[in-house]
This record gives sequence, C-alpha cells and structure tokens, in this order.
Amino acid sequence: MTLDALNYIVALPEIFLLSMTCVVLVVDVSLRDAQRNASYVLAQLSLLGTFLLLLSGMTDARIYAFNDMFVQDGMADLLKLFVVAIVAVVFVYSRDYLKGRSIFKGEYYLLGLFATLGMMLMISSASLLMLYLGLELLSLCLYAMVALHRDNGNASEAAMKYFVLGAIASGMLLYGMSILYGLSGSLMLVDIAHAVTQTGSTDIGMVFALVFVLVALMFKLGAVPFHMWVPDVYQGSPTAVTVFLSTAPKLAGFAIIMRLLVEALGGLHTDWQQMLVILAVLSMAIGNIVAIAQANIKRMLAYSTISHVGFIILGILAASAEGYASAMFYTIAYALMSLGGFGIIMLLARSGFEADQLDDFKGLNQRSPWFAFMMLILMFSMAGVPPTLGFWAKLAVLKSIIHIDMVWLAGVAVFFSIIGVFYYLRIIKLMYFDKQQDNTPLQCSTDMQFVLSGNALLILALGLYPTSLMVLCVSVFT
Amino acid sequence: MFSDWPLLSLTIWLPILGGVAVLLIGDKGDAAGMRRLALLISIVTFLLSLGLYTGFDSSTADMQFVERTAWIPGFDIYYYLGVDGISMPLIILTTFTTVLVILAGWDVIQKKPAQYMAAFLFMEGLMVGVFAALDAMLFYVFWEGMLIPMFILIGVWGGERRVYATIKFFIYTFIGSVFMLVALIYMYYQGDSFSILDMHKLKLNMDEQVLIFIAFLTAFAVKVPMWPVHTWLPDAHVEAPTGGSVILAAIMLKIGGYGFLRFSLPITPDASQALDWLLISMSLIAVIYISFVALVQKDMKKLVAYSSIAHMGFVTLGIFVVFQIMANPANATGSGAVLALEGAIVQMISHGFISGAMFLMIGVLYDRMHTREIDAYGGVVHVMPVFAGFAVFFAMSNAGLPGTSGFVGEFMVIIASYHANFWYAFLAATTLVLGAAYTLWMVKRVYFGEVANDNVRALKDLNSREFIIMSILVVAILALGLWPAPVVDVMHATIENLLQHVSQSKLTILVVNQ
Amino acid sequence: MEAIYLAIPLSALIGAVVAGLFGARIGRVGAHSVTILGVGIAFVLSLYVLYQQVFAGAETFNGTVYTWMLSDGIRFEIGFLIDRLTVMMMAVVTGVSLAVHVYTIGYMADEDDNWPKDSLAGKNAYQRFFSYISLFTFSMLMLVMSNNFLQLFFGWEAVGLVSYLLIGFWTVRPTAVYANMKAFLVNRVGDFGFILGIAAVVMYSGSLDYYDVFAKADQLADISVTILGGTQWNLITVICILLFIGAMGKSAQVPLHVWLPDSMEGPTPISALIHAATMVTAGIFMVSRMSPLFELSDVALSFVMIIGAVTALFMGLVGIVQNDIKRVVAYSTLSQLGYMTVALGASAYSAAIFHLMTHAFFKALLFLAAGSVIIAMHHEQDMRKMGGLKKYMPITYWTSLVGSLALIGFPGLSGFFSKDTIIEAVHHSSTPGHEIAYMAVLAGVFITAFYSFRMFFLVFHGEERMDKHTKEHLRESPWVVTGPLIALAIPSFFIGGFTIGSMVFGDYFGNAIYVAEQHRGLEIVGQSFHSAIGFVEHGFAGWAFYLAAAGVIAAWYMYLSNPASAAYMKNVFILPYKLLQEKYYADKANEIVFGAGSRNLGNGLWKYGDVTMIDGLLVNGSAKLVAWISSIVRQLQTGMLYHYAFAMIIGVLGLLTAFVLF
Amino acid sequence: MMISLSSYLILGAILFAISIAGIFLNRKNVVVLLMCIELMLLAANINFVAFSHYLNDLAGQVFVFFILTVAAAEAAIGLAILVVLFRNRRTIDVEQLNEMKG
Amino acid sequence: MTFTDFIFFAFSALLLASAMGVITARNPVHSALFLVLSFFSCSALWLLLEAEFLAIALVLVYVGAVMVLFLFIVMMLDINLVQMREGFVRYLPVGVFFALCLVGIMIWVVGDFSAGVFEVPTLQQAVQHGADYSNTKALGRVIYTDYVLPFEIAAVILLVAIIAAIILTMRRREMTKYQTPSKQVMVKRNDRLRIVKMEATVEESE
Repeated sequence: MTLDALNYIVALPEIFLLSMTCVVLVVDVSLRDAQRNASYVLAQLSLLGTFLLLLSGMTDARIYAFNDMFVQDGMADLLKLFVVAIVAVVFVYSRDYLKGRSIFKGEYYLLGLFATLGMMLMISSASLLMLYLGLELLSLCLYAMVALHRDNGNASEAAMKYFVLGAIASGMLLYGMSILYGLSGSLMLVDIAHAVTQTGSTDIGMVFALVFVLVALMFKLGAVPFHMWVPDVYQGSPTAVTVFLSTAPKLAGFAIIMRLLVEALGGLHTDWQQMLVILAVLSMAIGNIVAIAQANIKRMLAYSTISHVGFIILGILAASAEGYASAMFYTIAYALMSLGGFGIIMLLARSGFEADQLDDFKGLNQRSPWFAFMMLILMFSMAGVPPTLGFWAKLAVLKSIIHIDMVWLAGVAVFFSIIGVFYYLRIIKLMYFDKQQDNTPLQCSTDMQFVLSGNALLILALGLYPTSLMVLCVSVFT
Repeated sequence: MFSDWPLLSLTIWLPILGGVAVLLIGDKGDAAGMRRLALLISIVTFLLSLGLYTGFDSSTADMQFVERTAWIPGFDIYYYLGVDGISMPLIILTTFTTVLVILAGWDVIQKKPAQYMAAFLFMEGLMVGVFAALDAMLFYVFWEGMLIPMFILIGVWGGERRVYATIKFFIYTFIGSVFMLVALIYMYYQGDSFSILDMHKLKLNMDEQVLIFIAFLTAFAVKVPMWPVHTWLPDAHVEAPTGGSVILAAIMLKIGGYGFLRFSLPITPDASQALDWLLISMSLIAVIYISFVALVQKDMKKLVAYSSIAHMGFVTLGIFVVFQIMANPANATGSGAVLALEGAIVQMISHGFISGAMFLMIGVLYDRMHTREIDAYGGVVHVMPVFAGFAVFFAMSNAGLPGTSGFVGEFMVIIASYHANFWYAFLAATTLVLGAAYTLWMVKRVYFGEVANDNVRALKDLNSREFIIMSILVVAILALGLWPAPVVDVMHATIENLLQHVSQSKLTILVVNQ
Repeated sequence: MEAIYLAIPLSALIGAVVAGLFGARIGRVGAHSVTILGVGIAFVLSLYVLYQQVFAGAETFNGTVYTWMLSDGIRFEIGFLIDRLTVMMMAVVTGVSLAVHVYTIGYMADEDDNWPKDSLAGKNAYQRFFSYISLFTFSMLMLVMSNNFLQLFFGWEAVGLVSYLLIGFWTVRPTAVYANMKAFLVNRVGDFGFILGIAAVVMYSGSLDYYDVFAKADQLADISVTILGGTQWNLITVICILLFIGAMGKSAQVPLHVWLPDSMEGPTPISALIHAATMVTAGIFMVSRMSPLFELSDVALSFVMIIGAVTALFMGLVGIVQNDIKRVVAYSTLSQLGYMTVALGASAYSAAIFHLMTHAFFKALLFLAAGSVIIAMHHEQDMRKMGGLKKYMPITYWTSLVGSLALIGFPGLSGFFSKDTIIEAVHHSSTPGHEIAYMAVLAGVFITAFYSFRMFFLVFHGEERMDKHTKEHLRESPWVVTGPLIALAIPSFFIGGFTIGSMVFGDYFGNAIYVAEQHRGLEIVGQSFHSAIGFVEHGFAGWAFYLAAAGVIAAWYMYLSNPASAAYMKNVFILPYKLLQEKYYADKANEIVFGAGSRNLGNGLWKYGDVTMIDGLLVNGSAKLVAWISSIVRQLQTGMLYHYAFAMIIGVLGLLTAFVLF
Repeated sequence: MMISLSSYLILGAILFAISIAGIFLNRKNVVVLLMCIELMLLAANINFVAFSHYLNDLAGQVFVFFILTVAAAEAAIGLAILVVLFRNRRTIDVEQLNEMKG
Repeated sequence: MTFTDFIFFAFSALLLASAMGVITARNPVHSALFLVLSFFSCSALWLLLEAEFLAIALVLVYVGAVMVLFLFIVMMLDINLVQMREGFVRYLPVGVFFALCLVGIMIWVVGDFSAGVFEVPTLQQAVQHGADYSNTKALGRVIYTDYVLPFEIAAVILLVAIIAAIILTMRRREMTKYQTPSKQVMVKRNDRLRIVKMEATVEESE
C-alpha cells in the first residue's frame, strides 16, 4: 500500500477543506468577539479555495480513491460545487442575523464547514461505511447548529427532536446496512449492486434491507411519514441554521439516494419505485395541505419543503437517467429557491425580531419594492409559475414521470401543486396588497443585498434560460 | 418593408423591456416622462404589430413571420413564433387595447404609477407571446407568466375585495392550466416534439384524445370562461382597476377561445366531436343563464362581466358547433362550419373592443364617483351628455346592434349554429333579447331619468384624453361593424385549413396506417 | 343612377351626422337646415327615382354597393334593389319624413321647457332631435332599398335603435325611458324570430340576396324540416313564420304590440313618423317584399291573416276606452296595421301597401293634428280636459276631420279605397281562416268609426272642459305646424282615388310582388273594379259604409248628444270596459311574466346557482374543505416526540408489510 | 457450531424492536430515549458482528468499530443538547416538549 | 446443548431482559444501569463471535465512558421521578402491539424459518480461528490501511462532538469574578490611586 494507491489527490478539495477548517478552529480560538469577522472571512476563503479546487479537478471519468471507498464522478463534482457555493451564500446571509442574536461565533462557521465536509464525503462515498460516516458528520454538525442559540427554548426543543428522530433514522439505516452487508458480503456499493443483480429483485432479504435504508434516506430528505421533524426544526432553529439545513443537505441527501438506491440497489428499482410513489404522493399531499394552515413562515416553508421533496422523489422514482437528472435539477432549483426565501426572512429580521411570522411580510412592497419583487420571484418559482426556475424544475420532473407512463401520478402532482400555489400567493398578497405594519427600514449589509438579489435574479434568469443548468444535470447521468 | 424584421419578437420583447425601463424610472423619478415613455412604447408596439397585418399573406394557411431558434435544447424546446389568420388579428387587438389602457390609466392611477404601467407593458408582451408561440412550452410559459402581472394588478390597484378576487383569479386559472401542462408533456412523448404544429399531426387514440381534450378544456374553459367555471370573472372584473378589467375582458378571455382553436380542435378532433354536446350545452347555458344573472346585477362592472361571459358563450358555441354543422344531413349546402369559426373569431375581436369600451365607461364613472353601484347613479346624461352618448353607443354595440362590431360575430354564429340545429340557433338568438335587456336596463338606470343625487349633479363630462380613447373605440367598433371584410379575409385560408384538418378523424388515419 | 341611389340615404345620413356631432356648434338653425336639406334632397331624388321607375320605365336595379364580408362562400353585401315597391316606399318615407322635419321646427321650438334647467343634455336637444329623425330616415331608406337580408336586418335594427332614441328622447321622464326600453326589447323579440328566419334562408339557399333566394324558393318549398318532436314542417312555412315574427315586432302585431302605445311617450312628431308612416310599416313592406316566399305557404299566410285580424279588431276595441289623445291615435294605428297584415295574409300585398301609403298620410295627419292640439293645450293630452276646440283651431279642426273620415273609410277619401279593398280581398280570399278575418275586419270598421269620432267629438266639439288659464292661451298653431297638416290633408283626401287603379288593380308593382295563381282574392275584387268613382259608388252600398256610419252616429250619440249614456254604458259593461282599460292585461302580464319573471329567474340563478352552488359550494367550498383538511391534518403534528417516532415506525411497518410480506 | 446466524439476527431483531417500543412508550424522559437509541445501534452492531463472523470478513467489525465511535460522539452531542434543553425549559419531560406543533 | 449454546442463550436472555429493563425502569438511573448490563451481555455474545476487540471496546468505551456520561447527566439534572412513568401503561398495549408486529416481520425475514434468506452458502461457513489469531491485530491492520479515510473522518466526528458539546454546554458566566495574577503584579500606583484636589468648602448656614 502506497500513497499513490490511495489516490488521495482526488480528495484534495476535501482535504483542503478539512485543513482549512482546522485553521479556522485554531484562529477562532485566539480571537476576541470583536474580531469574529476574521473567522467569517477565513471560512469564506476556505470555501472559495475548495470551490476552485473542485473546479480545477472536474472530470468526466469515474475515479475511485482510498481503496475504492471514495468516488469522484460528474454527479459528485456538480453537487459538491453547488454545496460549496450554497454554503458560502448561506454564510453571507447569516452574518448579520447571527450578529443580531449574539451568536456570531466561530463555531457556527466551524460546524458549517464540518457539515460541508460531511456532505462532500456523502456525495463521494462509494461504500456503506463512508456513507454512514459522512451522514453522521453532517447530522452531528446540524444537531449542534440547531441548538446553537442556547438561550432559545424552541431551538433546543427542535434540536432534541431532530436529534432523537435523526438517531432513530441512523439506527434504521445501520440496521438496513447490516442486512445489506450480510447479503452481499461487502460494504462496497459496487459489490452490493453486483449481489443484487445476482439474487434478483425478488429477494425478500434485499427488499427488507431496502425498506430500512429507504426510510433513513427519506428521513433525511423529509418525506412523509418521516417528515415530522422538518416543521419543528425549521421553525425552532435560528434562521441562519434553517437556511443551512434546508439547502445544501438536500443536495447531499439526493446524492446518497443516488448512491444507495440507484448505484447499489438499482436492481430493486421496481420495489423502491412503488415505495417512492406512496411516499411522494403522501409528501405532496401533506406538505401542501398543512402548509396552508401555517402562520409562521419558516414552518410554512418547512411544509413547502416536504412537498418539494415529494417532487424530487417523483423524479427519482422514474428510475431513468432523465428522471435522475430531473430530480437533481429539481433539488438544485429547490436549494436555490429555499436559499433565497430564507435569505429574505433573514433580511427582514433584525436584533430582537425574527420576522418569521407571515404577517411580518405585510406591505413589504412599500418598504422595499426591490426585495418584495425578489420575494415575488422566489414565491412564484416555488409555486412553479413560469418564467421562473421552479417551473422548469417541475416540468422536468413531470416529464420524466410521464415518460414512464405514470400520467396519473403527474396529475396528482399538479393537483397538489395547485393547493400549494395558494400559500405562496398568500405571501405575495401580504407583501403587495396589505398595508405595512412595520415601518422600520431594512438594514443589512450591502454584500448580503447584492448576493440576495443575485440569488433571486438567478432564479429568474435560469427561468428564462434554464438550458445551462439543465445540461449540467443531464450530462452527469449520461 | 417589415418582412425581414423579427416583428413578432419585437412586439413581444419591446413592451417587456420597455416595462423594465419604466420600472427603472420608477415612481420617484420623472412621472410624466415615465407615462409618456410607456405610451410611446405601447404605440410603437402597436405600429409594429400593424406590420403583421400589412405583411400578412392571406392566401396561405401556413404560419408566417416564423422565428425559430433553440431555446432549451435539453427539453427540445424552441423559441418558435409565428402567426396565422387566427392569431394575427388577436395580436393586433392586444397591442391596440394596451395603448388604450395606458391612456386610460394616465392620471387616474396615482398609486405606484410606474409599476402599474410596467405591469401592463409586461402583460402586453406576454399576451402577444401567447398568441404567437408555436412551441407548446413557450406558449405555456407566456400563458402562465401572464398571470403574474395580472395578479399583482388586481391585488394592488383593485377594489375592496381585491385579495379574494385576485387569488380566486389566479388559482382558478392555475388549476386550469396545470392539467394542460400534463397533457402537453404527454403529447411530447407521443411525438417527440413540443411544436404545436407537430402536435396537430399527432396520432392519438380516442382515450388519449378524450383525456387530453379534458385537460385542455379545464385550461381554456376557465380562461374563456365557460359556465360553470366562470365565477372568478365577475369577482376579478369588479375588483380590478379599469385597465385590468379592460385587458382581462378584451384579451385574456380571448386566449381561452384561441386555445380551443389552436389546441383542442386540431389536436383532439375526435374527442372534440364526441364531446361537442357538452361544450355546446355549456356555451348555450352561458348565453342564457348568464344573461339572466347579468340582468339582476347591482354593480355595473359585474353586469358587464357577466355580459362578457355570455358573449364568450358565442365564441365557444361557434367553435364547437362545427362538428354538428358538418354532420348535419339537412345541411344541404354543406357550408356553415367556416362561418361558425370565423364568427367565433370575429366575436372575440369585437368583444375585445366592446367589453373594453364598456369597462372604460364604467371606469370613467368610477373615477368620478368611486362607486359602481347602479343605484347610486341616475340621469347622468344631464350632466355628462357626451359621455352618455358614448355609453349608449357602446351599450348598443354590446347588445349586438347591426352596424357595430357586436353584431357581426353574433350574427355569424347564430346563422352557423342554425346549420347544426334549429334549437341551437334559437337558444343563441335569445341573446338578442336578453343582451339588450340587461344592457339597456343598466343604461336606463344609470344614464336616464332625473339626476339622482348631488353627487351625480357634480359630475364633469369627459376630458379630452377620455374623449380620444372613446372615439378611437367608436371608430374601431363601427369599422368592424360596417366592414368586417378586412378582418375576415385574413382568416379564410387558416380556417379552411383548420376545418380540413378537423374533419379528418385521427382515428381513421390510425387505422389506415396500421 | 347608382350615384343617385346612393345619394338618397347618404344625404339623410350626412344631415344626421352633422346635426348630431356638431349640433352644439351649428346651432338650431344650422341643425334643422342641414337635416331638412338632407331629407329634402332625399325626397326630391326619391321622387325622381319614382318617376324613373313608374313613368320612364327604368329597369329594376339590383346592385351591390360593397361587399360587407365574404365567408364560407356566402356573400354578405350591402346593395340596393330598386323596383316599384321600393320607390314607392322611398317616396313615402322621405315625404313623410320631410313633413315631419318641417313640423318639428315648430313643435320643438320651446323644447328647452321640457328639460331641467341645468341639464346639459337639454341644451342641444333640439339639434339632437333633428339628427335622430334624419338618422331614422336614413335607416328606413336602407331598409326599403335593400336587396338582401343582411341589409334588411341592418335597417330593421337601425330603425329600432332610432325609435329607441326617439321614444326616450325626453330622458328625464321615467315613463319615456321605460317606454323606449320596452319598445326596443319587444322589437328585439321580433328580431329574434327574424334572425332565425334569415339563418334558415342562409342555410338552405346559401345566399342572402333576395333574388337568389326567390329563385330557389320552389326548391325550398320541397324541403321539410323537423323542429320539435316528430312534426314535419315545410321549410318555407318555417321561414315565413320566423320572418313574420320579425314583422310582428316591428309592425306591432298582437302579442308584440305592447310597445307601441307606450311609445307615445316620445315627442309627437316621432309618434307620427314612427307609428303612422314608416317604422311600423316596415313589417308590411318586408312581407310584401318576401311575397315569393309567403305565397308558397298557405299555413304562413293563414298565420299572418289571423294575427292581423286579431290585431285589427282587438286593438281597435282598446282605442275606444283611451282618454289620451295620442293613445287613441296609437291604438288606431295598431288596428290599421292589423288591416294591412290581414291583407298580406290574403295575398293582397298591393292592397296592404296601398293601405300603408294612404294610412301614412292620414295617420300622420292625425298625429300631427293631435300634436297641434297638444301644443295648444300646453302639453295636455287628456281628452276629457278638452272640448270645443273647433272655434280656436279651425285649420286643425278641418284637417282632423279629413283625417278621421279617411281613417274610418268614408267613401271617396283615400282610406276608403284602401280599406274597402282589403275587406273585399279578405272576403274573396282563399287563405284558410279568411272567414274569421273577414268578420273581424268588418267589425273593425264600426269600431274604428266609433273611436275616431269619439276622439273627434271630445276634442273639437262639446263643452270646453279645459281650465281657465289654458283657455286664455288657446290659439291656432303656427304655420310650421299647420302647414304640414294642410299638406298632409290633401293627399289624405285624394291620393287613394288617384292611385288605386294602378297600384292595387293595375300592374304597378310588376314583378316586385308575386302572387300565386291560387290566391285570387284581390284578383276577384279587381274584376269588379272599373274606376275609382265606381268603386266609391259601390262603397256606399257595402256593409262597411253602414258600419262606419253606425260607428260615427254611436259616437255622436254617446259623446255629444247624450254624454251621460257613455257613463251608463261604462257601468253596464264594467267588466269588458275594465278589460279594455287594462289593454287585455297584456302589459301587466308582460311585467309579471317577463319583467319580474326574468328578474326573479336571474336572481335565482345568481343567488343559488352562482353564489351558493358554484362559488359557495364548489369554489369556496373546496377551499374551505382544503383548509378544514389542513386543520385536521396539522393535528397529527402534535409536537410530541413519540408521535413523531410513532409515525416513522408506522411508515416502516407499512412499507415492510406492503413490500416484504406481500 | 450449533448457534446459527439466524439466532443472532433474531436477537438483533428483538433488540431492535424493544428499542423502538421503548422510544414509543417512553413519554417522560428524554434520557431514556437516548438510551433506547443506544440499544438500537447495539442491535445493528450485533447484526454486523454476526455477519462479519459468518462471512469471515473483517469489514463488518470495522464498521462496528466506527459505529461505536460515532455513537459515542452522538451520545455526547445528544447529552449536550439535553443539558441545553434542560437549562431552557427546566424539564426533560417528553410530553412537555411540544412548544412547536401543528 | 453445548456450552456455547448455553452461553449464547444465557447472555441473549440477559441482554433482552436488561433491554426490557432499560425501557421499563421507573428511574433513569436504573435504566442506565440496565443499559450497562445489556452492553456487558452483548460483549459476551461478541466474544462468542470472536470479535474480541470490539467486545472489549464495547465495555471500555461504552460502559466506561458513555454510560458514565449518561449517569452523570441523569444525576446532574434535577428530574422529578414521580411522574416518570405516567402514561406508560396506557400506551403499553399499542406500543407492544406495534413492537410485536415489527418483530414478527423482522424475525420472519431474518429467522431460519422464513424463506431462507440467509441460508446462502457463503454465510454457512463460519471459520473458527486458531488461538494465535489476534482479532485486534487484524482489525488494526485494516483500519490504518484500508480504512484510513473512515478513520480520519471518525476523528473529525469526534472533534465535532467535542466542539459541539463545548459550545452547547460551556458557560462563561459574565458575573463571575476571578483573579489574574499577572495583572495583579503589574499594577502601578497610578492605576489605583488618584489624587484629587478639592476646594475647601465652607458650609453655608441659612
């Protein structure tokens, strides 16, 4: 065994990120509270470096490293790029928010960077073990981040719930993995795939394992009925964490679904397809219906997430390259929309004021026509109204579903999205049609304004010309 | 001279970019300049769209002014534009109406005028896009995109219950359109193309056709709107600002009728034929039921809104009666189908003028009195004689008086529907009485009689801007009423081609090919 | 020639447009000058055309002005058909119109008094009025000159529009604006049938042109159609009845007559113009024009005849009990229109047109006379407050006498010729149902005489019942009023005798009117016709004369000689009187059935259909349902950790059960 | 060797079910929930070790090794959250952990 | 029944019983102790499976560290034991029912008497290693070579756990006063003493 055999250069971005994170850790310890900006800048620099390394290392080939436990392929590259970029944006958004709540500490960035590392590992994992560890790295960081606002009862309640349920999901995942291991005799996804093709899709043991694994994956995404944590955690967490939670990890979640369900258990697709149909329909139904009754926008967006997850699952269950591409497209689109949405919430928030009630959006058009317009774009995008990115995402998924002749499912999907439109419209209604209650001018840093505007305009731009992103998504599955 | 210009793109994007420019000037900047810019853009767009008419070759049914470039290759979606005899007049109607609407909102709108003007310009571009799109997805994008500015318009500048109305409007139309989306995607996989023209050639069996037809029906019936999915319209109209009502009535409703012609008939001819009884019944119910409902409205706008529904009933009747016309053994001359379709289109255009005019009239009153209650008025003729003259004229057009455009479409459709069945014509012709009844009754109560109260006594007659708008509409209505030939002539080739297409069952082609 | 044809309606139109749009600028004089000039030109040219057609033997002209639209192989055109029927109508229309224009100058002189002081609409009312009547002339000309159904319908509706505007001219009067709406709507009911008739014509002949359609009439007669149930109808019958429904509206035949009495709300010249001479005769003209079609259907003719007979008799009866001077004349008009319609039913088209023409003159005369009286009485129209006007208004008196005598068919006056011809033609008609019609028209003669002279006596003779103030101001009307009266009295007296020979029994109409071989009613009358004088002599011997005389005498007795008897009769026949007073309850029935009925239906459909069912149940209902489901489902999210875990476990169990066990 | 693989697997399954039941039944104390999770992981670990043994493959044991590591970390974080929660709410009663719902 | 069988069944029973104890004990301290017991029994079972290193690690890591942590926390928090078992009996039937369902399905799949999922040949040949075989050595060899990346990540995870635990629980109380000797030493006179000159004031008497 030599270092060459490890092929560690493939994991250079991860290694860089880890090293930089340790640097941040060390630097942060020696900083006074007034100097926390240094941690922030360092964290951003680490992300930038990672991004550049990822960019330079992009390849079409499928490269294994670390004894085949780590894999680099097109999907991994793309997803990691987006993860890193999204995390960077999240950091931009959350700076003012954290300052306003006296939790502007290095730990947020540290945990964020570690979580990013976890996500990158998940995305690149080629064995059950890597997958599990990546997932746990991410989850543990997230649990801690949710509880970061220590004096907030809701935050700690949310963290507790998230933790307990997450741990149960981990337990299920492990149980499923153990069965998979037993049946295939290996932890390598490739070997498992091989075993599945040998035993065939009728094997009860495999299906048994599949159920447990699937449940865990669906938990991470937040699909009904494994969604219960989502609203509480979204609501309870500091918005800076919610935005983190609701964006990048979805990409990682998508990645491990691809790795586990498609790469490893692709042979069982007839089984998981049917399971996913049920979960998708339930997710879209519950997510959209319950969102209507919400008065807290974070909670509402949480339910909206659940419904979006339903759509993502639809794309996956098509079990075709087109379907995976559409699901990935949807996931990225969702992450971008969610990023903007929570960004606006943080924009409105200020010290001692969360802006997480729907009513806080009243009359935003009078206060700030520009950001009202940005929110309008985001909401219409989430509702799936063209010409926004959200529409193309929905279209892509519907296309893939219809392609496998599940027109009825497409019908169900659009039916529930009609219900969904209602609550997105309500926000626009509040912003544009209602009188403002709050006359405080918006105060936030220029960089956040720029990035947030860019974020929303990107949704619009990609809505007008979605080809670029779509081509990227399609290319990694062909 | 325009032949090598990308006229369609220009008419779509000029107003949209203009709208952005208007937004950028904003409310804080030069408000007068902003208004002038908006007006200028709309006029230039209108003039450009006239190029579509002058350059139009009415001898062919092919698409003209075609532009086609790849837009989203990943999805096989093209930026594919073109017009034929059906869409071209509607585009001109759109650009024409927008000019009036911008004029109408000139100084009436004091709240965020830039956003108001921009919304109309956006809408203009999007609506032209709907009519010009030949790629189903492009069509859909324009179709849905159109909802956004309208949603905002009603919601921001609307009346008391604007929020209810606008959300109802949005959800209603959204419900309609999403199922169409599913149908479009389904057809994409049948023919591997999103081109509408390719979809026309698609071979579909009866079950597929019926489902697709129903999907289209939900989309277009809501838009038209047909009974019983019409209830969004009165609310939306009542609450919308005048310009919004005008656009809504004059153009948006037409998109439903256009959709039936562009999608339902040619793509699912057999299902259309099989289900035409349903559509005909819905249309006739719209004509009669809605007329009665209109009769008892206390709100002028609501009355006109209901009248719009009734008039649009003629459009759908004209469109879907063709099958029975062609199948009627008693129809010795074999004609009538072309008449029905052309009648439907003429009715759409005419209704664009008339309903626009009616809403503008109400807007004039509303701007002065801030009420639309019929009971609040009376004897307006004594204080606003010029205005009342216009009002009576428009009312008569609405009642379908010969010589006005309102007559042409109704006349054609009634005659054509007689070719299918006496009773269709009979029921449709009741509009002669009912339409006159509700319109004139309103005129009587609002304009005639003694001056009702001091508020009415204080009214001022039309200013020159309003006078110009009204005059333009009078000219348009009279022109179309006295000489519809120029409008009808451009449709012949297209309509005949459409009928040719529709009269061939897709099912038989299927059998032959097998 | 074509230029002349075109110039006739256009000159009227130009006058109307100028007076209408620039009325305020050109002032009263300008307005009436320009319109009178326009109509005058039209009249002169019409006379010229009449001369050309009748005396110079010009060919029938059938030409297109422009193609309105071409669709589906059907030409929709605007064009003129100039034949003898047309030119006669043109002459009548423009002639009467011109008279009315002139008369209006006087009648409307103090128009401002009719408007509230601050009404802006009242300022140019005078000019507007001239514009309207010119426009009416134009519309009517377009109607009669048309060579196709489309233009016919144009004119048909256009006169309806103008009558709407004219009846409601005094927009300040609630009754006027009610009446004009009613008039328009009732006319629309007729048009409803009319347009269906046109649709049928288009469907089966593929053309709108009269000649094309007439050429195919025989083919159409062979077609039978099923309208309702299994009954087979002859196509021609269907078409004719549908078209006639249009005529019923315009010519105010029962049951679509209800608008006409109410239309008296308009200024008197209108009443004269519309109700006497022109608009109401459009239906008669149309049926005559369509004679090639009507002749092919006995059923339709029968229908026409019965409707006409009913109108002639029953509307006359109502005239007896009216007290408003204009209303009496109006009901008289209805009754006379019934006569014309009966004549149509008897295939005596030329007689109908003839009566139309004579009636135009004497009824216009009567209306204008009534108007003159009204002016003198300071717009008092109730006859019970008049009396003895003879000595104040001699010209009006004598002209009225001529008019009344003409109306009742006093031998020698024009009304006699036309009416007697009709009665005789019906008598000899072969149309099924002519016996009843004959009885009706005969009875009508008595009634006509009775109400006419009742009016005459009440107004001009007897004691002076008006109040003092009015009495002091009573005087003869100015020349612009009396001039037309005299001008109309002369033809009312003579025109019948002069023209009967050629028009009814001669070959005046040539091929403009077609009468089938078997419909020989008029022909039989004609066989015994030798000269006008002879006809008069013959008239003195007929039933009609004695009935008329009886009517006059009865009126004299009841209203002059022994006024108490009128009250006595009223009490004896209280029930029939009441019935007549209420006009057979037609208005009430309409108000209840159609007015209130449609409002209630509308309200019902709106409240229950739209608001409750669709909006309440379906739209808001489903929204509420979703909200309700939402509020239920969100209860599942209890916030309890163990419930969350439980949900997951249920999920696992569910999936395991579904996919592992089964 | 008499004891079959299935015996271990059944043992794991029962343990798994017990831990699940524990999570569901326990309504008062979050700490016990954490313990149940430990039990659940133990069940999975038993499976891994058993498979590792019967497959004669070390990977399973390696996996268990990492699971133990992670479980320790998890326990640390879980207990830390528990402490935070207790500080905020003065209780670790599961039933009172329902500020957010609906 | 061989001795190993006996060992297996005895410790299995003990494991399950103590697991039951964990979830049923009224006092969380008892639960924790039951958990310790179950870990012990499990580690015995693992010894049967020749996973010596893990068996030891389980006891050392879990019982020695994690369980102590548990106990520590349980005792640190002031928990009202009286209410601890409320509602337990009420939900017991439901809980037991679903647990039984779950366990039924799971045993049906993984047990011998099912469709024989695990009766594949590869799984039937457990190799008995000789006495010289060192499980620890074998594990150690692969962990530092083949599994170096997971090992590093595990380290990161532990680091995260440390960071998380610290940030969540460590409280630097603002009010706490503490001495800093270096500062005390470096104190100058001027830091502590200020001489203020004041005008002599004469009290004015009214």
